[in-house]
Amino acid sequence: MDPLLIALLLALALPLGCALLMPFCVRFLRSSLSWTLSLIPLTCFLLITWVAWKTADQPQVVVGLPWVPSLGVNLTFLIDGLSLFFGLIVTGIGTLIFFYARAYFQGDHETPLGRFYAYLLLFMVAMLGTVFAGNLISLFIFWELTGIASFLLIGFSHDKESSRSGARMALLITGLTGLIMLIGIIMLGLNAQTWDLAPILNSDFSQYSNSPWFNAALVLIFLGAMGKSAQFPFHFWLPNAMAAPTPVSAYLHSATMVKLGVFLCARIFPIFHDATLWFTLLCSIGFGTMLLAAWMALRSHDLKAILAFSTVSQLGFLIGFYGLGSSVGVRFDFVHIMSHACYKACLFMIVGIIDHSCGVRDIRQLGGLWKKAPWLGGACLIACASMAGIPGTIGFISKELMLIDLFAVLDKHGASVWLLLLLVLIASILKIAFSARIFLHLFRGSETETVRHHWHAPSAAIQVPPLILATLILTLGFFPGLLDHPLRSLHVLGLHDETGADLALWHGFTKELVLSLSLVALGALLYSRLQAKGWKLEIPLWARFDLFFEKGIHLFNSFTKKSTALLSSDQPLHYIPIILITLLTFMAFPLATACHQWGPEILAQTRLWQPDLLRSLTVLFILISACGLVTLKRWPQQLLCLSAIGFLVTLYFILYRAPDLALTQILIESALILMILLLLARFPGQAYAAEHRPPTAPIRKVLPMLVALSSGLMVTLFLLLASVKNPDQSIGSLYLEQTLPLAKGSNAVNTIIIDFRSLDTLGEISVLLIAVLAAIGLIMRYRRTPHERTQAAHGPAGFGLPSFKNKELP
Amino acid sequence: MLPGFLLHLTLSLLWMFLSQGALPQLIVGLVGSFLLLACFRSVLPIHHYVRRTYGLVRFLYVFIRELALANLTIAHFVLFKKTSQMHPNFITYSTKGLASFEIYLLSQCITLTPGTTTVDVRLEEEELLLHAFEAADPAAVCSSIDLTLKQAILGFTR
Amino acid sequence: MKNPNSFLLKSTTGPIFFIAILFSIYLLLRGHNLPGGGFIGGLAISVAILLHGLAHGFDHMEKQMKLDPIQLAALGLLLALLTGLAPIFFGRPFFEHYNTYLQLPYLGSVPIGTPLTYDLGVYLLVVGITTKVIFIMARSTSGRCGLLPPEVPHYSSLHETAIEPPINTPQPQEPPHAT
Amino acid sequence: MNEPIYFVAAPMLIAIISLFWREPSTTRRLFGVLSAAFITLGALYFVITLSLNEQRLILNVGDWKAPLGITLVLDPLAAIMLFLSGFSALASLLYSMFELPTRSEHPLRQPLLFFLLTGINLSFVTGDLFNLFVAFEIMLISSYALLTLEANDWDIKQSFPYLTINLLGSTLFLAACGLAYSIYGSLNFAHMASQTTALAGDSRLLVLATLLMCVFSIKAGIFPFYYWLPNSYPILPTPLAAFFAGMLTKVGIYVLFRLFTTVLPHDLTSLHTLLAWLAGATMIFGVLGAVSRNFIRGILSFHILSQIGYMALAIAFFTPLSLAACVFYIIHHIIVKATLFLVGGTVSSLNGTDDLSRTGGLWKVAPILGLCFLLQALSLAGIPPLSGFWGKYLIFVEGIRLHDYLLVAAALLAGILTLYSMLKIWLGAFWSPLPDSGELHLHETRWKPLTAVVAAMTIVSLAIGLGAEHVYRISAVASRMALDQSGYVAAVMAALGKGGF
Amino acid sequence: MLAQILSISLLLTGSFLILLAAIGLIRLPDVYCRAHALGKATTLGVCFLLLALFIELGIELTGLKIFIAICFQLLTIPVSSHLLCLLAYRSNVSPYKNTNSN
Amino acid sequence: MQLDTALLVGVLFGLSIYLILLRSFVQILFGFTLLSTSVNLFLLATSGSPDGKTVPIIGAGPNPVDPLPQALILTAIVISFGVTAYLVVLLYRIFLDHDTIDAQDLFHPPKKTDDNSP
Amino acid sequence: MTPVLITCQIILLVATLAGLWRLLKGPSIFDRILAFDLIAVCCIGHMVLLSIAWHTTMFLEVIIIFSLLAFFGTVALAFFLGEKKSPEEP
Ligand code: NA
Ligand code: NA
Repeated sequence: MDPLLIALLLALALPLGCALLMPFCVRFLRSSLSWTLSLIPLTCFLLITWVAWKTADQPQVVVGLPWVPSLGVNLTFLIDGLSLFFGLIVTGIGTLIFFYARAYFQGDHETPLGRFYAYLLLFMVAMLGTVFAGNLISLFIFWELTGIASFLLIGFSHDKESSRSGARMALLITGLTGLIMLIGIIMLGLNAQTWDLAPILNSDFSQYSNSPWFNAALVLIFLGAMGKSAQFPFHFWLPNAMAAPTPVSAYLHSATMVKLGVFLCARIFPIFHDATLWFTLLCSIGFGTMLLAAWMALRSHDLKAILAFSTVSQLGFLIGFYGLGSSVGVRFDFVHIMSHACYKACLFMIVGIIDHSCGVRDIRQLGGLWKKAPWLGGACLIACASMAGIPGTIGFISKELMLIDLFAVLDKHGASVWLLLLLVLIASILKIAFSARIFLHLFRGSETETVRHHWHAPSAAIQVPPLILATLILTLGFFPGLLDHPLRSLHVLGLHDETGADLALWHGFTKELVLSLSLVALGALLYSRLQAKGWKLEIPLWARFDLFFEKGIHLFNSFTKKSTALLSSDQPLHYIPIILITLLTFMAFPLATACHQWGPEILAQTRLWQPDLLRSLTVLFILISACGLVTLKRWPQQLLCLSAIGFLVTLYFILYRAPDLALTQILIESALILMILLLLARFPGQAYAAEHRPPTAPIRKVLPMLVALSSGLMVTLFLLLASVKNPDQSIGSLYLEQTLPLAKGSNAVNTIIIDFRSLDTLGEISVLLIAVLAAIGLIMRYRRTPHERTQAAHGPAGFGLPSFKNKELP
Repeated sequence: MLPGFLLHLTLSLLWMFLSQGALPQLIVGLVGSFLLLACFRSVLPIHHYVRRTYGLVRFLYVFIRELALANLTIAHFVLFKKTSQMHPNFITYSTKGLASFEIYLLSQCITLTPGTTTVDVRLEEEELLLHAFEAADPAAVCSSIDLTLKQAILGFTR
Repeated sequence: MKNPNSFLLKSTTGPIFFIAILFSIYLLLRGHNLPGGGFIGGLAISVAILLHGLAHGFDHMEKQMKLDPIQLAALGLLLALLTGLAPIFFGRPFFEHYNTYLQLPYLGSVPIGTPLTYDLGVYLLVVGITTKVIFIMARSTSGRCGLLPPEVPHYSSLHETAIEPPINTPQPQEPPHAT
Repeated sequence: MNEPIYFVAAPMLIAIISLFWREPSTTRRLFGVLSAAFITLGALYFVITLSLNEQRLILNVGDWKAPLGITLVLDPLAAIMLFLSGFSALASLLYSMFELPTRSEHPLRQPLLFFLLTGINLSFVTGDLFNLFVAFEIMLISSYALLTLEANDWDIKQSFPYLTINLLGSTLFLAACGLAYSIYGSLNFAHMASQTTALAGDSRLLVLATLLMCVFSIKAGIFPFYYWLPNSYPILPTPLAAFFAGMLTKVGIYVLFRLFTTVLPHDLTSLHTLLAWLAGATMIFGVLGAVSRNFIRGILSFHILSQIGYMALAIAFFTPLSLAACVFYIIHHIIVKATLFLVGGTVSSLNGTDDLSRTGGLWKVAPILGLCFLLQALSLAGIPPLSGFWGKYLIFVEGIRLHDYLLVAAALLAGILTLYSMLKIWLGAFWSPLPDSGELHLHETRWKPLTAVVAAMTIVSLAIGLGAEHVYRISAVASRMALDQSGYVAAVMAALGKGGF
Repeated sequence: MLAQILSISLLLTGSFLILLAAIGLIRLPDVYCRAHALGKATTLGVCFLLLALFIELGIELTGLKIFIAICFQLLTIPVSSHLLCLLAYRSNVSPYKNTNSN
Repeated sequence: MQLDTALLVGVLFGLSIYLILLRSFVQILFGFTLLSTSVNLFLLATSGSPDGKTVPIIGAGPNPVDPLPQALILTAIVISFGVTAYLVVLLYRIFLDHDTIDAQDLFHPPKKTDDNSP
Repeated sequence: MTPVLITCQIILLVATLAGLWRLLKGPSIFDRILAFDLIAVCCIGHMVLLSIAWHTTMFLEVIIIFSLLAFFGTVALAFFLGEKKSPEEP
């Protein structure tokens, strides 16, 4: 087997295996040895690094295992710059997160850590699987797995209502958009006649663009990305997902899960970037979300919510960035992603530490922490600076590159994209303002009441991961050239612009630099204006999509109740009419067709028909009795009519030359009548009372008659059609030929039921036996001894116990 | 009783086998052997058997006659009499001294014979409740039953 | 139901019962060649039993029965099934019948092969279930309607009681409607 | 030669023996469980060998050659269904064994369950329309019996609509048999199929096919024929509810599958279209019903319908791939649905109710149970790589390929709503804190074995999802052989026997 | 020939008797009288028809069956009409007004 | 051509459907009994017109009718007997439990108006 | 022979019609049961006539069973329906 495959499989199997083991090693997790957990993602990181090193000279390597080859679904890994980059981010940040989580849960004896780490590892597996997936379907499979794992993580503190609803919201949004994406993927795969990514990525795309599914596939797949990356109008789930413990938020919402949408855009960029829709869709959604989320971040006060909205905003930017790429080519996308991953993970960790130490996340109740936690403050300062794009941080590099690309688009498309530029600039100003607010309100100013009362110093260990990230931000900010070589080796065919320039801190005194600096100034201005007004801001109601969502779910619930009631699902008396009417409706067309074909034949036969006196009069008599059955008012009278019908029908059987049938019919009829008598005669006077009912609505009277009439007509037509033409080869005559020589009996009916079709008879007598058993079950109550009653204190377990009585019954 | 019956049966079966026939021969055998037995009734211990069998035949004759008569009466009533001319009524008929089989036979026959139907058999009171079509004179109805059916029945049961 | 206690009826059902048994056996035996068969035969005898029950009371009948009718029915089904399974042990297809004849004087050759055992199974089953179902109906209704109190039932005897009419049982209440 | 009958005769024999046993005892229970296991293993053997050899086993009952007598056919599709029925029965019996003390079990439960199995299995192997009717009747009467056997005084009325609707359905089925006999002159599937070309252009076939479709739509629970189902299944005891939910409606689907592929002409396009739209409506209305309910049984019962919609849709697309998907979906759904009902039963045992506003706290107490529920619920919603995904995925593929976008959208919507309603149970029973006293209603010794049964079924279901390749191959062979009318006719007509034309 | 004439007359009489019972059922004033008519006329009517059948079909085993059938009629029809009268009487179904009960 | 039977079957089927759609248990029960009778007659008619034919017993006549529908009806009658028997018992049990024989009252019980109910 | 049979059939049909009339009219339940009895007897009559017409012995068993069941039916109906004090009675 390919060593690359082994390495990747190991990178997936190791965390997966550990995840399965986790619930069984709770004691280990609480021990001091649990630091070693970080070794799992670290090992994966190293494995991926090794893979990257091995494949440095190849732009694209595909390795894989067959899984469901019949359906073209395989466990294929596509190793290229994109997957390696994301793999490294996932495992790298993962290592820090595991380290951080260990410190975060230090001394916590209530949290079920086994489950926590299991979910987290499972999530990592899903992430790695998604980014390395080389098959559209396996990509989707891992994609959905990330949703499930994140659902478990978000709902981890499920005793809280907010956790549950946040998890539900996340799962529903990502699940729905994921399914939509599946449709797009299927359309793409059907276009390409393969589910493997590599051939699709490497083929000539102009051949697809005329297919009817091309644009649809783009939109649907992009919807998937929008859901995962919380783009407008799905942006609301992410802040609600902050109910998760902070290590989870730090992991999911900085570097991993929400980046999947971005990853997907990069993945499908080579396929779709030529489509005109690509630019429009990605840029409008991406940059629109960017501004909206930044604006909402500015108006939020929960630290995690601010960070969440800022994440959404940044994701919007990244998606829009890929949209821009369609016209100018994509460069340095990895810088943007990495920059965001670093400062966002760092900030989340810091917020988690503060939350842990103060028990509060509301920024208005915090302040003056610099003295208490200077190292943390430093890290926070660096991260916020990076977020705001202050020179010296990687954020600055990222922002400058962004402006360069924007101007390039401007050059290419002219004034029509001014709006985009405007959106980005405004969002940047807002971002600078809330970045400043985060740092200044947390660490500067005076100590608030809460801080004074609740603060307890965080351990040193927990501060290590954010500091590492802050260092990274600074290092790369000052020496961006360090990234040149890795970026070049992670170059992705079809995605990245060939003419990439080198990264540098100082490009000269360009218009981008000027703009960048003036943005900082404008942001500072905005901050000071808001500061002066005391940040009395709230997200207005119309922007609370999460509330709409919950309200929508509520409305939907009552809608389903109404619709189910409307469909008469709980009106047992309507079932049969509905079924009959449907049946009649469905039968109408076939019957009409058949009558059209056979009608003349039937009419011709009717003209030749010679009635048999006895038979016709028997028919008349049966019908008279039947009318009596319907019109007579009391059931004893009706029963008598029924018995008369039974006897007359027996005569009819005789007229049809069926002695066996007549015997059986009359015997059965009598036994049945006795049975009916035995039980119905016990109905008290009420049986009569029930007949005097209040008058019913005309529709209630007419509808049964109409249904009855048409059913009768239908059956008559059946019979006419059945007898219009004899089949070419009927087995009926066969029985007559062979009953005596082969079945050794001259009564053909009896040989059929005893010999030719003996199995039918066996079934029929079993039905009788079972019917009696059923009757016994109904009438004879099975009694338990007092001892057995005590043995099952709550009655029989399961559904046997609670009756509908206690239930919400329609 | 029993030896006579067995003898009768043996003889008729013997006849049937000897003549290699089936039902017709059996009937012929039954009649023939009965005549034979009747001839020898003083010699063999079968006197009662012969008498009672004769009684049975006579009872059958009476019964069929009464049945035919009953239907004629019914026809008369149904076809020709106006409702206002009918005088149906319930009457009682004493069954003192009769065994239960005799009561059964009698009441069954009463239903089939002219003008009367058994409504209830009151074993404790030793009487029958009858419904008579023409019950202007209940005593006459009772005595006609006494004379025809009861006599015929007692003729072969005792 | 109150037994009408008609002397005439009781006396008549005796001979009818007797004739019906003979007749049903006759129907069972000749079914393969003429109208009849196990099913019809079984039903005929059941109707006779039921008639007897009507005249004398079902509880009386049930007391007289030595065998639980449901066991008779299960036996019948077992017999029928085994008739079907038997050929399998001889490497023949399921339900292949084996015909053989018994030469009897005057009755000619009587078929006594597997069709007859099958018919017999059907016969037993029909007798069993018809009587059982009527018995349980009669028994379950006894509380209200004046038949004698039921005997200890046969089937799963310790654990089975007739469901009483609603006179003695608390009435189920309608649950509050969710509005 | 006799193989097909084993799966019918064995349950019947077991039922009769259990009936003679009279009282439930541990031995009787073990006997039932072991025999069910034996039947299941036997069926599995045939699934594997028949699909590997692409073979059909034919039994001419009574040695009567094809159109004359009743023909039983054991092909891979039938074998799969036999395996599933055996497996569900096994699960049901096992659960039943652990759920109730021996003496609390109703003496008729086991015999009736095996009678039910007899009817179900007969309808899988039969190759004769009227015999199918008989099989259905055995199945239905047993199901009525089980439905009312242990129902309490209040619930019993819910069986009334179930009974009346099925009675109506059986009557229509009988009429269809008569119609089929007068059109084809035969009731044998193979003989009927062999006349497809001879009867081409006879519009009576469409009448017959529509009638049959309506009849089996009633049995399968397709909109708007499904009314009998959602309010009647909840009155069953847990293990029986699981068996019913898993197995019974799938018999209707199986017969629809069998008729459309093996018996009826393949060119009934208008009917396929009708079925497709009905399937779409079933999915949507079924899942809406599920959302409207707030107790586990109610939710799960409505989900049966919505899932039936997927299977019916797969039949209606009528492409080789979609038919294979249908078989796959049936395999998946029977096991998953049964497990979910068992979990639901265990939850209500633990909480003393299955009303979601009064349940909770089980994720902490019974994590294995929760995991089983989660896996099966996600599988039901079609989350990959669980078993439910593959069928849905293939249905999507075929729907897009056939440009039936609305139906695909309906399937998608139903999928997400399924997820939503499953979340309702998950949040209500597992994640939300335990209200009231916080006490469990069952002792550990009683619910742990129940969880073991559920876990075993979940493992099987997981295996189906992860080993989709093998399951898909078997499904594909099964559906291909069912679709191969000429092969079927040739195999049946070649079987030796007395008489015939 | 004689048999032919005999059977024809039996058939006609038998049918007529049944018709008689039917007319009686319609014309007669109360349930007791109707039971009268029915019990007598139909017994004999059916017996006549059966006898005609006997003549037509011969007297083998068939004859025995016809004999049984006739016995059946004689046994049962009177009992049913009796039973109806009895139950009507016990249910206090009032007799025709011309009746002056003692 | 069996116009008479077609008419008979149609009318019986229609009437039984009408009965089934009514509210009283008794009428529903009778409706189902009649329904099975009508469908049996339908099956019988598929054996073709009986005019000039004889019973399907070898030796009884030259031109016997088709025996298969008769055998099928035989099975169908018995099955519907079993199911109807069950239905009777079920209705009785429902009556015992709910004290009503009206399907409407069963599922939508009338509001109790009398004050002296306990 | 045939004209005689047809005559008899017509007579029996008229009788059946009369029975049906009584069946539908009542007034007491016993009248209806009597009418039912009459209809059963008419059916037996028809069977006899058909046996003669078709010259077959196949229906003899049916005739016997039919008379048994006519009796059985009458008894059962009278038992259960008769006991009831139905409001239709005076
Ligand atoms: Na809860
Ligand atoms: Na809850």
